[in-house]
Amino acid sequence: MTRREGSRVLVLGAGVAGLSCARALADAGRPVEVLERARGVGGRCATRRVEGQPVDFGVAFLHGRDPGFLAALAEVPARRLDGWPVAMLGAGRPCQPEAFTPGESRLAFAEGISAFPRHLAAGLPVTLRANAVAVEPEGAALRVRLEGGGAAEAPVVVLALAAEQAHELLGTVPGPPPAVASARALLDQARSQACLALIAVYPPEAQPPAWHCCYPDGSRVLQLAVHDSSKRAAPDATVLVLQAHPRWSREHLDDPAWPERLLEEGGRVVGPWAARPRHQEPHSWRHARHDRSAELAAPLLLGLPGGARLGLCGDRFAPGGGVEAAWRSGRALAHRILQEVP
Amino acid sequence: MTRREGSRVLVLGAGVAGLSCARALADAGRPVEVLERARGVGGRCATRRVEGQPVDFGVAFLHGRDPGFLAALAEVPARRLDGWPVAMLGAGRPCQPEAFTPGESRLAFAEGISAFPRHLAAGLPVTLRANAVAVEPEGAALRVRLEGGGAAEAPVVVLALAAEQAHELLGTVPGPPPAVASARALLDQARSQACLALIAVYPPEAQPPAWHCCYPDGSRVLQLAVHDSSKRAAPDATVLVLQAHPRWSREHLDDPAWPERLLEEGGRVVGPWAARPRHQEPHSWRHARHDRSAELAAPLLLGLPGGARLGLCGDRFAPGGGVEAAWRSGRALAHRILQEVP
Amino acid sequence: MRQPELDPLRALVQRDQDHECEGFGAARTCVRVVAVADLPTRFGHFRLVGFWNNRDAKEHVAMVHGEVVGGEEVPVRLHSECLTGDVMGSLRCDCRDQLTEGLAAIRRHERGVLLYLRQEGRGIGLINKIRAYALQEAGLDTVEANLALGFRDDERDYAVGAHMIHSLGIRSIRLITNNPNKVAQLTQHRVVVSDRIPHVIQPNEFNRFYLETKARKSGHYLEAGGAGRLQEQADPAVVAREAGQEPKA
Amino acid sequence: MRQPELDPLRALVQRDQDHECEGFGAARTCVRVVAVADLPTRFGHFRLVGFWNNRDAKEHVAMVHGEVVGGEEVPVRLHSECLTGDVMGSLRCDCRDQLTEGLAAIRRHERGVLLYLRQEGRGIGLINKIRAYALQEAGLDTVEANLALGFRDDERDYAVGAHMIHSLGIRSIRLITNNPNKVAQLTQHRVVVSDRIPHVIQPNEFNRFYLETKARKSGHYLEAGGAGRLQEQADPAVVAREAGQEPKA
Repeated sequence: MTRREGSRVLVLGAGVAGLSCARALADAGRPVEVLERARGVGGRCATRRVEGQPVDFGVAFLHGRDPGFLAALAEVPARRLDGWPVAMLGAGRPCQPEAFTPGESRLAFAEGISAFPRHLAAGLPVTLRANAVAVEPEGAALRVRLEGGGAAEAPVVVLALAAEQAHELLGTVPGPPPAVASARALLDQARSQACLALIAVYPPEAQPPAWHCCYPDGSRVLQLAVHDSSKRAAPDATVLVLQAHPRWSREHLDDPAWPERLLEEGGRVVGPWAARPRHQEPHSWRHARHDRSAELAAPLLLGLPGGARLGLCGDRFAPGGGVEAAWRSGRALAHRILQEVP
Repeated sequence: MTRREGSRVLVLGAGVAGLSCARALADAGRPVEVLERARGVGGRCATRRVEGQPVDFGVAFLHGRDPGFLAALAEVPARRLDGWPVAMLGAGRPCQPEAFTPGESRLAFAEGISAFPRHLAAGLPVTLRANAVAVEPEGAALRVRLEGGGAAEAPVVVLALAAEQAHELLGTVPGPPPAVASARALLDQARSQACLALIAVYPPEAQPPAWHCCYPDGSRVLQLAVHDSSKRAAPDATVLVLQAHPRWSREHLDDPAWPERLLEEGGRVVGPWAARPRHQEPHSWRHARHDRSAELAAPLLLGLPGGARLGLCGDRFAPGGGVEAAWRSGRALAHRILQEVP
Repeated sequence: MRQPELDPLRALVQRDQDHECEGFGAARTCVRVVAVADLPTRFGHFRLVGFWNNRDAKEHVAMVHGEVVGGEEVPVRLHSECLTGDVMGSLRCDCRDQLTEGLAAIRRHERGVLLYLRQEGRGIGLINKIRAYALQEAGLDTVEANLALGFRDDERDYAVGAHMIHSLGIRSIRLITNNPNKVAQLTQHRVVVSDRIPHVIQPNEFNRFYLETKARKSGHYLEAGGAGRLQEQADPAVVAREAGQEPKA
Repeated sequence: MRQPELDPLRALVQRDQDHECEGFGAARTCVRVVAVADLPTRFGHFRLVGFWNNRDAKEHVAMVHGEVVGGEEVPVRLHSECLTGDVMGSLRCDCRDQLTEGLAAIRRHERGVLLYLRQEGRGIGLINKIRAYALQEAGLDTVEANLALGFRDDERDYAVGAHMIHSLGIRSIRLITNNPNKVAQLTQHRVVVSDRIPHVIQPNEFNRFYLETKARKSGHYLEAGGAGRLQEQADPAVVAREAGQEPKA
């Protein structure tokens, strides 16, 4: 076993970017700790059990072409569904068009998408339900204050959060030093896109559709219908996950009737049966993904006056978008930390 | 039944471009006649029976997004294989990368690709084995001289041929008028790409592969392996069609050993079994496709001094490439003829 | 320093954060305002507005002078990218002088916009333009050949331009053009064109070549040629009659 | 008239008709010569060579002077597209003068090539450049922010440039640059660099702005700024010491 050496790194956020950064640092022998606000790891790679059956209600499938990323996926101890989604319906624009370009690998896991972040997190010290509310320089270190009164301290802190959350947390840095102000301004130049998602479970008489994913053309409401139960070996029920367009999602974040409206559109686009689930669970992704015009080339590693370092990574901080970009940005940041911080 | 009215149009070439042009003219009530050098229609949309089983040895599948083109495909009285190829292997660059972009429909026919040109040709007067060797203005008409001594004459002649063949035929126009010289120079600015294709039939003990198409990455020889028998309902044998890269094809057009070399590469890339078919049939496509940097925006309709018109269409004469471009260029040329020639 | 929250152009970036519409033109192109910055140039001070579009990687931009958001009767010039002219100073066309004059015309007004449309014809526009030039050299260019080479697709330019005008919140424009047909093209895309401003080359330090060549009548490549002559901009400028004439605006 | 079959540049089009290689650089970019034409410009007569590449729709071009195919010790300048500078005449950078001087330098030699590389940074390069400018305006630019904005990817430029040099059949080059590191970058891609020619701005009618601004020391945007200053070209020109100095070549 490697002895942990070098400056300790505190990673805020246990999504794929944060876990990939922490994993790479830990594999290189660095002491690392991950704090996560939610009750589980994975961020938008989110799987939930609905009536005992896993349902992916965030990222619907994984895709990429970076050999390192594909190798990381190959290590996940889960049943791979290579090429998923195979059967497509509709000529609408996918959330990430590059997912369907030549050379891109697509896949899902029978156990659910979250198999990937859970594998990344294996063996890492992750503290759940730890919500950072402020970051303050403290000599050569950074002190992270947590909701409820606790605190953590490290010479290197990584913000692996949605850009808006990182922007807010950077706003708590007193001063702020020019590097922090600049990073805040950079993050403020573009907004993430929202996504209202609805898990819909159908009665046994509903015939499962022949497609895996449907990108309807001509709907201003529904961007994607995922036939999620088609990923499962022997599903007890047909499950769809309906995802709304970014603008519609933003405009309806506070509309309590959005699940009904989204279902109604699902019925119009997919077929009347789709509007009548026997069970439904809504989820609001306020920061579902960045828009591709906001893409950055690399993560940030800010030097603070006292000598501490503040890193930023996430899907916006690498070209290409999606889970692959999140993973790559975390790795790239870990690489820079290993090179620049003894 | 519509009475045939207006200037007669003679179309040289019964590939998809020529048939689409002739079909549109005939549907609009124009008298039209198609001459084709080969023994059947379809050009590179070519299907051959091998041991009683249809094999597509040119175009492997159809793809496109133009609503008119998709509607034309929907009319074909054949069993559609929607979405084919679904199962893909390899990260190599497809011959037509846009075939795999979002919004693009892909399909094949269980009866073979040639079902499409055969349907286009239905009811059209097509003369097979009629090889045009010269085009000469004759007053307000054009006289087309045929190999073997015959001739045909019409006020409008359409060359729906590979660019190199059209270039050669334009070279027989005496004079030549500036419009013809200019069109020849235009065609001469880029060359079509060659493709050596091998039909390989395997013994019953060969396990059919799990993929439909394989674009190997890293081979300088094999561009595409098509699992052609996966299109057939109950194939008697596993059939692959191996297609070589353009440069390798051009360099080996006159190498009698190319089938063996291509098979050897197939064995290396696909698996040793693929190098040992029990039956094989080679085909040299000297002008398989234009390269995308040679793409033109529209067909040509040249006015000749005596008043005759000479049209040019084909896959190079519309954006996008492939069968869709061929079909669109033929339609666009028919549209121009209907508008400009009474 | 300008307050970001008070700047109408920067407010468009936020407004467009998840804009998506049916799109304009045959390709249903939809653009979004995504970035704004000052751009001091040798032709005066402008603000540069970057647009993202949903079809390709072309980054269309607008050069903005004065307050135009929500404005009426805003002078607007559409300029289609021409690498050989704009950048290399080609004598085969007068695009560079047209661009310079377009920027100068905008600056002479209280406010205005030059839309710089990033499409040399279609996908392989520049390559096919080189091929068209090669045909010209051989004396073989014709209208047919140039049509086939796709040179150039005004319709698409004007569809994208119309969306950009709407995106900038401009209520009505005065189109800087010598071609009245272009007014109709924009009107089709719901742009209110209240007026047309002739595109007249004003003699200045930057258009020496244009004027000298026109004056000498020796500029082979600037001559109004035969039927096959390539038209790089949809509406070429005309030169003011008297050198030194004062701008009208 | 030039005989097409005797012209070495046109012969490259035929040679490359189905060229495909492993590609250069991390993106494995492969380019092909696909079109050639004469281009008379206000900076002299050139031949314009159009390249097609297998990765994106960027149409890289070469401005060629004299006989370069098969040549040794050919002067070569790499210029990276800069819309704001090259086209709009931005005073935030000196790209336009660099380009003008690059073309002039090529013309002063017996032969030479200017490679014009069509990539503002990466995919959304121009948009991110506008964002970088916006940070500058707010006094918030830093090296970190500019790195994150991907400004700019020299490595890729030099990989594509190297392939273009090979495609033109050039055996060895004299690289016009003030940055000796760039020689190593090209050498990595198997380009033989026999010599380096300093990139010196010669006073002439076209670079008045550059010289005046440099001379007055008042050009805020041309000042060698802090750590965060954007470097638009990999190797900026330097101004000749004496105005009126004769070209060395």
